[in-house]
Amino acid sequence: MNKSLNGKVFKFGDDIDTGQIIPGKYVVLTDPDELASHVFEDIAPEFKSKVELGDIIVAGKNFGTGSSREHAPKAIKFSGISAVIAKSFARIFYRNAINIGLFAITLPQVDEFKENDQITINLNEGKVINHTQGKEYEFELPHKVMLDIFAEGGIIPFTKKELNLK
Amino acid sequence: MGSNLMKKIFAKKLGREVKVEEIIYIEPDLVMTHDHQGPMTIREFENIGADSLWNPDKVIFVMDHRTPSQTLVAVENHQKLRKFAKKYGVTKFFDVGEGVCHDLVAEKALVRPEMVYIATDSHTVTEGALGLFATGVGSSEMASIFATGRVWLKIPETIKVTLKGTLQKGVYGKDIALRLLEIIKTGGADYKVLEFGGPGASSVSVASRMSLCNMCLEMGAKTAIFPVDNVTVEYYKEKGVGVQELYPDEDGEYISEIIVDLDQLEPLIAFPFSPDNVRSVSQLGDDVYELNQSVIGTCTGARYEDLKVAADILKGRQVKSGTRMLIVPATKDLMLRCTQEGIIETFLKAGAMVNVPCCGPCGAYGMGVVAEDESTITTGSRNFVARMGAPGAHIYLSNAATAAASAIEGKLTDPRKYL
Amino acid sequence: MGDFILKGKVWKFGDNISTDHILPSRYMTHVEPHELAANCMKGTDPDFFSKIQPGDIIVAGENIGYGSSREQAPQAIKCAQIGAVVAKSFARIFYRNCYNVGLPAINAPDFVLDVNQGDLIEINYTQGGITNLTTGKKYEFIKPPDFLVEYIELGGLIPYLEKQLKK
Amino acid sequence: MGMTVTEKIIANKANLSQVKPGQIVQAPVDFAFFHDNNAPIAIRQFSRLPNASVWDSSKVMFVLDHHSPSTTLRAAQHHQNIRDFAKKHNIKVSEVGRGVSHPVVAEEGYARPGRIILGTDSHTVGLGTFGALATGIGSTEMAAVLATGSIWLQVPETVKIWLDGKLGPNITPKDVALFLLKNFGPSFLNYAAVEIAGPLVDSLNVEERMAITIMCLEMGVKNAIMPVDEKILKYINGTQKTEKIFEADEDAVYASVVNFDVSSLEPIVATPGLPTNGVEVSQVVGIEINQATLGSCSGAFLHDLEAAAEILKGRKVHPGVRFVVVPNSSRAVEKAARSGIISTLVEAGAIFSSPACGTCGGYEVGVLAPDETCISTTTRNMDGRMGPGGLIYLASARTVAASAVMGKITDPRKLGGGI
Repeated sequence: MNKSLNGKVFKFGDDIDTGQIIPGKYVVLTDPDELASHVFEDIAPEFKSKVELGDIIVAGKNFGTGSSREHAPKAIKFSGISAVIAKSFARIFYRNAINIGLFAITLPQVDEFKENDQITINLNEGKVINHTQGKEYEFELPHKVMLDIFAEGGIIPFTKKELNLK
Repeated sequence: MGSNLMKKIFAKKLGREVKVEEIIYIEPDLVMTHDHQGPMTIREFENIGADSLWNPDKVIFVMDHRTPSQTLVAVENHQKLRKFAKKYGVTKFFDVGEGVCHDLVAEKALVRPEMVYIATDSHTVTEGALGLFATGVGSSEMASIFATGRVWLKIPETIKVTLKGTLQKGVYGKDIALRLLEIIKTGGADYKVLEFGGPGASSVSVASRMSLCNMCLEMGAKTAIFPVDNVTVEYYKEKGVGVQELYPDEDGEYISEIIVDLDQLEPLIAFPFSPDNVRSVSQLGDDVYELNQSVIGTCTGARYEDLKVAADILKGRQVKSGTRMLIVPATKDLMLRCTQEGIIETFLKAGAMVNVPCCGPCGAYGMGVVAEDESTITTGSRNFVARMGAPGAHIYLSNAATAAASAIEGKLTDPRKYL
Repeated sequence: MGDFILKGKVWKFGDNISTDHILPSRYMTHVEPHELAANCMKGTDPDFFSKIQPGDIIVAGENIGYGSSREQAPQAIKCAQIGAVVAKSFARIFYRNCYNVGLPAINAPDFVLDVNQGDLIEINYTQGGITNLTTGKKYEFIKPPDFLVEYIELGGLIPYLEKQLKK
Repeated sequence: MGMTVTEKIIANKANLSQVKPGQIVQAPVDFAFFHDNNAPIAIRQFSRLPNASVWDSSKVMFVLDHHSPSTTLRAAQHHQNIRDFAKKHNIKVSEVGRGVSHPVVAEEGYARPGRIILGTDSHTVGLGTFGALATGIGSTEMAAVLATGSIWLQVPETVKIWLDGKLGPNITPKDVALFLLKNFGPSFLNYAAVEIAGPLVDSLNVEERMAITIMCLEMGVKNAIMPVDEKILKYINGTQKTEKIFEADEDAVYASVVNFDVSSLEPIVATPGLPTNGVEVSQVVGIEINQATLGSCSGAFLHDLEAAAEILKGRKVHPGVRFVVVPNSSRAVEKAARSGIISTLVEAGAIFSSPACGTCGGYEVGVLAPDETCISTTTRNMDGRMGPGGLIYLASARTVAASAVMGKITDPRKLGGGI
């Protein structure tokens, strides 16, 4: 398992819904790279050209509200984003994120983060370090059930392993 | 401390009591995927490499989002799902034109009280109206359930919603939902269960309960649930199915209680661009909100009760010139009933379009798309930016009576004057 | 103005190439030139646009443009910078549409019979002559009326009308 | 020298005592319509003309029928542009859901004897049923017509087709059309006018006649024209005195005169590739289908719905088949709803959509996946017309309905009943 995730911050507001992450018309697609090419197309068209591997989204409350489309976290992950930090998540989005290997952290102090801050998420210690601002935050690690799934890279490899063991 | 409805359902399934915050593994009684999430589900299932489904009899496929076969990619997806269903023995396959998934599983009595029902649609919570635990998951997770027959669930906290009084004329489950959204706000019930009950519940029909539970998703709820009372028993009796009543214990475990007085409830409208941006029709005053389109459709407002009241309002009247009206019944059997009862004819005479049962207009899936600066009222559940087309288009959410009355006047209108 | 001369490589098609072959219905909401160009001939040769050079010429058999009145069909050809369409015969509306968008549509059955895919040809539109530069053979077609030559020179019916209205 | 009907109309309009084939004349236009597929370009081109105004807005109509009800955002934006333009120039709009241009123009009474009618749709030739010269043109040319009210026309040669005899049970006007196409091929009648008359034409109602004239386009004709009789006058609410009715002179010169007796006509099916690929149904029975489609300007009139309902009454659509029904006018749907036809179709399992061109060009309804096969009452079956790789057989509503029931191409006479 990746012990730490490093990248620069992309900031988003409250109630970012799955339709804003990946518009409904692309939900007919299944290829993750194709999905990534349309991520945030309506609300932040410049996002996909700026994002680099490992970067981290920091958002407000209720991130990923709306539909159950897994296309949303997939589009984010395959754009290069390694984790999403938010004040709160919509339930299915959170599950979907863990299930496809996109790390998701709930943190109340997201307002202190600025666009382009360089940050590190330390998964072993449950810490977020903001290098730009010289601040450190603690977060509660997800339940073991989720960490196990995440450690395998998502629920598909996890299930694969589980079934092979049987 | 006694049990709430959700705990009773899990206790029965697991043969032991469950605690809040506990993580359990459970075999769902029924699962469903549709043509929107299905293609990714079967793709991931094939990635797992399992050679069979854990139990094909418990799997439902519904073609409802991109129908009838509306783009090339959509039809190719339908074709893939048909082939997959055939290969793995999924016989509960509802093809193009049968209707919207949440309505179909209820109409065909596939979902029953006390079940655990998991589906790849956020509005799966709709089925909680019938006294079961219903919630949505994503495609990969469904692929994993297909292979293993189990899912992990964290036992959530429950908020009690007590309904008192009686639903008034022109007021429906949709309005209870909008009232709750006004109180709780979007995301305000994240991960929680909303359990309905109280003396007013008996005045709320199954159709209204379904719209209400459905929209609890917009508050972030993991699920919403009604007791299995006389209303539910009668609903199943009409389908020739006997079910047992189920109520929570008097001292059930709740983190809070919200009381909604149905006597005071009016028809409500959610204004752009959030379902919790709610105003009542009587607050409109002299403000005029003109409409280019009115939609009666989707899983939150195209059931018999909705179409019937819309027809009563539109009978002998005309949709305002300059306003388009689109009616999309939730299922084919419902469409048939409405044609036989003259309801469809009433719509057509009023100048409305009637379309094939599907999710269609809810998310701009191939019909009723609105352009920049246009305004539409809809019985759908979401009015996010660009949900029905252009980012600048205004979407108002309401019950079917309000949508029908507003179509006649070409602007947001209190339906009660037509009833 | 001098003679209107076109020179390009031949892309050969068969009989009854319909408007659905030229621009399938599913692209019909497109109005931007680059979108129309990219989908030119998509119904019969999906890679067509990636293979052609500006000035190339479409040669077809009987009844090209059969089917719908969609002007997007000749527009797509025009936007793809095809110089002309030469055929044994044309469907009526397509023929009219070609001129209206400023694309020469030439009836030359004898030439079509002889020509091969990839031949380099030169058309003197004003005088009604085609030379197959690959084989050296020459062909004639009925000299177009002056007003159609003017359509082509100006770029179609609208610029033609503009000029007329200004008079 | 005598003149044909088409020659007489042109001569009259151009203020000439005599015209002959090949001659180019300038003629005033009586009525012009645009649809949503071609209007956007026409509007754009019109705006390029300096200071242009619409020559006579009472003689112009927009019809929103190809992408109805607003199937994509782009379509919605086109519709909005069209509505804005129409409002600005005081032009009537036939809204989404009203129906396909040709039946709508007919129903609204714009197609009248002696008129020159232009549409930005190739199948405009069908309005020649009313003794008018009706033909299709492109968008740019329509922009010019809009500004000038005038068009140059080359006088076509006329071919006369005389239809004798009576149709047998389960044989329909669509079979006659497919039979004519099979005989003449895709380009034999290029640029020609056809006059179609005879006892068979007299026996058909107005819409049945349109089913034939509309399909004539697929033989390349410039226009098709039928005699004006009491049925036509009644349909348009006209009289012998008020209408400009032309008859051919006894010594009119025809390029050729062809006689057919339809008494022994078999059901005709056009095999994939071209509408002129007609064969007798016996040669293709048994070919399995994935979709059956009732739709388009020529194949979804009330009489088509009635014919399909007659076959489907008490029967079910085959489980492997999607039966997509898209009527061509809202008036037809209203009548069909009243007489129980819609109930019959929906009960049999039809997928029912609001009036539009829809299925005919795979416009977001009835799209085929590669390798899928469809039998359809629509106008065209070129490769990829309903999606790349999909195969389309064209046939009558009766043959399509019978095939939908059996899941394979079927002779409608096998299922009994019928006229």
